[in-house]
Amino acid sequence: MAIAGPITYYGTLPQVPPDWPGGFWGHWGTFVGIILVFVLTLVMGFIWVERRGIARFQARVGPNRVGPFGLLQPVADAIKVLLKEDIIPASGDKVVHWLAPVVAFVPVLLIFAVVPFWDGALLADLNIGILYVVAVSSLTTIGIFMAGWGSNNKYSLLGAMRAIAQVVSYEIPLVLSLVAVVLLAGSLSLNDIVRAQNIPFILLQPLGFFIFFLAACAEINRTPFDLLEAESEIVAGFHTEYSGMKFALFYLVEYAEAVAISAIIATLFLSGWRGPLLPPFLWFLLKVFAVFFLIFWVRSTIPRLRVDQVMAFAWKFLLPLAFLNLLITGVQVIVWQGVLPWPVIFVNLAIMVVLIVGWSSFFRLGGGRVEV
Amino acid sequence: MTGVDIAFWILAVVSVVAAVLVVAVRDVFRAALSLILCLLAAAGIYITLSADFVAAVQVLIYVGAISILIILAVVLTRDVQRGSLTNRLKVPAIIVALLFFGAGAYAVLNTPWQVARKAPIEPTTGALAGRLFGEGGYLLSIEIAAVLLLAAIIGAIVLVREK
Amino acid sequence: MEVTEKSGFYVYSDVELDKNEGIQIEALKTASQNSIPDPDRWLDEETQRNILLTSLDAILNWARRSSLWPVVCFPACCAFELIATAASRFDISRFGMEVIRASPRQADVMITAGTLTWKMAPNVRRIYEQMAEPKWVIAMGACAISGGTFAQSYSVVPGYNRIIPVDVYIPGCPPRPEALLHGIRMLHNKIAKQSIKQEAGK
Amino acid sequence: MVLKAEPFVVNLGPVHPSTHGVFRLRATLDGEVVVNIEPVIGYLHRGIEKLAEGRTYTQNIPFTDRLDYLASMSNNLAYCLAVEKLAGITVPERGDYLRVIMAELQRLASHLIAVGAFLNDCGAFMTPILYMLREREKILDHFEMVSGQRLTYAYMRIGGVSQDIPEEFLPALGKFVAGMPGYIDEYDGLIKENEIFLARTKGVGILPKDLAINISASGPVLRASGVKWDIRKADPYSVYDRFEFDIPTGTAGDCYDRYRVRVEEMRQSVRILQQAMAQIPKGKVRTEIPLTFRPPVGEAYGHVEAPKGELGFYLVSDGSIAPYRFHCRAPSLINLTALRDMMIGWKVADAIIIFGSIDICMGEVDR
Amino acid sequence: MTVALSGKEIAARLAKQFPGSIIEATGNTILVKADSLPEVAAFLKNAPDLSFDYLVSLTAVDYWDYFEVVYRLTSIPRNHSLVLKVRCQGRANLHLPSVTGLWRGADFQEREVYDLFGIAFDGHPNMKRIFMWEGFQGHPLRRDYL
Repeated sequence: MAIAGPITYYGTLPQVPPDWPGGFWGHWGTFVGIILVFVLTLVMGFIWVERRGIARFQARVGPNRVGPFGLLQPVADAIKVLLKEDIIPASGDKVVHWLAPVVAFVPVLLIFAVVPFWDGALLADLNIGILYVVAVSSLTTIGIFMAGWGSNNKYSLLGAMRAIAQVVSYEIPLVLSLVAVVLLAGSLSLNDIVRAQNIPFILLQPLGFFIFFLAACAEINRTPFDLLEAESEIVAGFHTEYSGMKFALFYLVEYAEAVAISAIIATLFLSGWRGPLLPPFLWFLLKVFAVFFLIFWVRSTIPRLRVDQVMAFAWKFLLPLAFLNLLITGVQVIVWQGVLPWPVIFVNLAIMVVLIVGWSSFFRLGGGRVEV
Repeated sequence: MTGVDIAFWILAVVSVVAAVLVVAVRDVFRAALSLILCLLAAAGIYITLSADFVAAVQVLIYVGAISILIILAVVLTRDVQRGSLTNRLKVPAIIVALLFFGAGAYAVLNTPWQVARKAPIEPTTGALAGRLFGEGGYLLSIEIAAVLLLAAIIGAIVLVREK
Repeated sequence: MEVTEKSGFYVYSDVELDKNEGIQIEALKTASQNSIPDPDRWLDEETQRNILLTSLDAILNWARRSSLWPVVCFPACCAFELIATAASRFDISRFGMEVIRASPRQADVMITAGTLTWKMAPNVRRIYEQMAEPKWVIAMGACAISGGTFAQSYSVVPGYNRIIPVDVYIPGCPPRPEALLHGIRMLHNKIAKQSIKQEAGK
Repeated sequence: MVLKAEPFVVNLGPVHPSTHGVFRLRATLDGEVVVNIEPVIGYLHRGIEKLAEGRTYTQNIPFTDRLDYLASMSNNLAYCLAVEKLAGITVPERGDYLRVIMAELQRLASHLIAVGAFLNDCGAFMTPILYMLREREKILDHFEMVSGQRLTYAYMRIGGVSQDIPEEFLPALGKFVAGMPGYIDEYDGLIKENEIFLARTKGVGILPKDLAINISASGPVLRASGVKWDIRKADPYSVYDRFEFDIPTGTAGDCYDRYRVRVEEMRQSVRILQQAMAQIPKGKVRTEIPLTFRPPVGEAYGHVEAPKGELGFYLVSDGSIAPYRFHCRAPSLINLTALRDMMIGWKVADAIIIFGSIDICMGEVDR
Repeated sequence: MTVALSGKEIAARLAKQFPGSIIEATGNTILVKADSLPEVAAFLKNAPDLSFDYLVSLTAVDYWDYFEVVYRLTSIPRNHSLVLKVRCQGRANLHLPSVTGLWRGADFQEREVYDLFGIAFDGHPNMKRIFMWEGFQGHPLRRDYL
């Protein structure tokens, strides 16, 4: 695997030789460790933040009995869930049922390989960073579908079918909105994209952020697109038949995906680790948290869409807007090269408002009765 | 033996085993999963060849999209556990397969392969784009392919659409 | 396919299906004429634990009682006192219990809020069996304990302990949320006295 | 060419997060589309009608509490009206006013749950129902003040109510009623114009006017279909003819209309409460009758506009101390008849919403 | 105020229209012969000055010698009401014509009567038990069921 350009460290780690993974296990080992710790602690933390936060949204207190402020609640949950009985449905496909959580979980961890925690501090600065993220994140769906299939449960299968339809659809606007970012940054590497953000791209690309955020919410199945585990409809969706450790993995996937998407959004649109005064890593964490807050704010506020409306939203609303956004960005990159960014920011904001308001005025989340 | 070699051999064995499983396994769904594994192993082999862009595209298109289409097709299949039992076309299938194998083997053996001694250090994406869309590239053929696909999609919609 | 075409608009499923369910219900009814003894072996058991097991038990029991996830099983009136307990004023989320799982596989405690009828009994039994070990049952309300006001009825099961072993009984018709919270605390205490040695011997 | 998948049967319930109790839908799905449904009920059939034949008239009041446990006061009221009709008992004026106050408070409480649970079925993750439970708790406090119970009050008695209200009750109620319109506006403002909510509910699960009447739907379900039929106006009982209020009706008969009708009814209930508090006279709250009494041979039907629809009790007396026949006309059960017509052709997710919009209570459906 | 129509007047009209269909009329109630129930019900529903379009409730009472099925009708446009009663002699193998064709609201209630009293309604599209399970012995709301 080729590594783009020299990597500068804030530590004393040696350079990565081009013939990786032939040598240099130190760098690899360090970052795998960092990522594991980062993901797991952040997931634990975010579960706590979400439960407390949603409780506040719902005029409640939230977990506060276990440890100070209920901070140990996720720990207790984890110990309990891991030690619970593991059930494999007798009529299910045992191999598939067993493999599914692993297949779902591994890609989520892999995403973090290219996320820069600060300048150059990442496992592998791939020159195809964004492409890698998109490619790897699409693997989780297969795990989810395997879970739905292997359980031999109708609710699970319904959830799995929804997952597939949804993820395939939202991949397209997601990638298209990414391309606009790539056009601005001139690189696919996440670290280079952060370096290119003298102003956060959310200002230059408000529409792109809007599309990416919604599509990413759909990709990780958060409200209002949480159809595949829609509790009021199909019980627990694809993980209805999962208990114990395997369920814990799915639970982990759900939040790790949220963390991953928050990290990607923070990197692509909120200028990643860049920021004044505070150390870069803290800036990065803050931004990740901000995005995550937005995600669970939406979760506790908005009702769920129906399956055909979700599809219509992807194909009829997000996709055309993503195309337009790409076109506009392309034109801007060619025409306004070197122009001060401030006018561009306001023009883009105006374009976003006009496009969204205009498009939504003649796009209706319709769908209706089917004659049977 | 370098790391690349070890990786290559692991991947090669995995991909061959997975490919055999695709045709040997009765359960259609497991066959589809084996196919996904095979495709992933192929992506791994691309990485060992320093073709990271191709690898990512392989995962994105084949594993992320094509395999999901296959799974959707599996769901529409009636008898998933036992697979298709009608084997009237066994003999022609074997003949066709042998022909393909022969052609493939011939092509592999008779191509003058050039082995790069060093992995490219600068990004491969730029070079790839230059080759495809630059001077003397394949811009026209790509555009034609795109238009063809678009026509196919519209055709499919027209076919499925309820009157 | 159980759907049969009959006259025009009305398409109903086969009576065979209902008959099979009826046979199951009758079988369960005859099989459960006596109540299942309460799982309280730990009360008279000799405590001979070593230090390692005790501290392991302590951690394990702490985790288990700190994150009791209830399963959805709300047959009747008491359900709304349970919902009121989950709501802002009483808020069982303080004990980490707001994760009400719709899938019994992931739940730890079944709060049986309401009257159980014989028609419902096989389903409740099934939910209980679907839950993964370790699992506990809180019988909430008079109906859950003994059938309550409806004990003499032809269709009511006189108490959940005919069907499933019950750990904690909460009297009341319906019990107030405070009573439910007290019952939950009692279950916490009960869990605290458990040992993994017993589980192994089960 | 129409692509059709092989239909498969899914059992929604009897234990399902959004069946509001132990209701079961045997749904046949074609992909996501519901092609056939068959409601299966009886999972909470407790034989109340049979048990009531063995209890005296007064002893039966607690059973009525447990029919529609979300609207116990309304059930008490309907039963007491039926017995009073049967035995020819009159109620003192203050008792009647107290009954109306309790019934309207109960309507508020029941509609709060109905709307909250409906929004929960729409997938709004618990938030709306928790806000609405907040206000319901306040109502329950008032009930607790008069009856000492939170859910099953048995407050009304044959010939009036069991006891007079404490002194603090009316001031507390006044404070609550003054705040309630603000709360209703708050809930309504949160969700009324939400694009997703509109897309999910508008035009979904339409129940046409003719059909609504033909299947004997009642309550908000009937009114949302555009029928201006409210027992409180059509056949006033107690002292309802002394209050001014409107009957909110819908036009389309879809889920959104049913939601709107419930919200508007809450506002009307607040209006009635304000008037009742202003008019309430002093005096006795109950006509003294013995605990066991023998009404003359005959039959009576007393009905009220309960939160879920027309709730009626049909009592037959053979001159003994217990009813010879005790029948409850349960609105929830009869409103369910429309389920097939409303659900078929919609997606599973819609079916859940449609079911939620009918607002049933299984205690009443199965009895 | 819902007007309770006089049973006698309606009975006189019905006797003219369908001779021999009415057994007796008291107060707000008319007692109809089981055979002529469908015609009488259809007439009550469709006659423009009666238009009983709303079946409030349907239930049965066990009087030992016979079962009485009670249909409580209301007219929404005219706001008046009437009670229709039908008797069913004997205790075994009871049959009555169904009114689901006229008022679909009778659907569940007829099933309920079938389940709890054992009166089968001919012409009902789905005549099976509703509350109790298939295979349950007896009909609980009969007076002789203990």
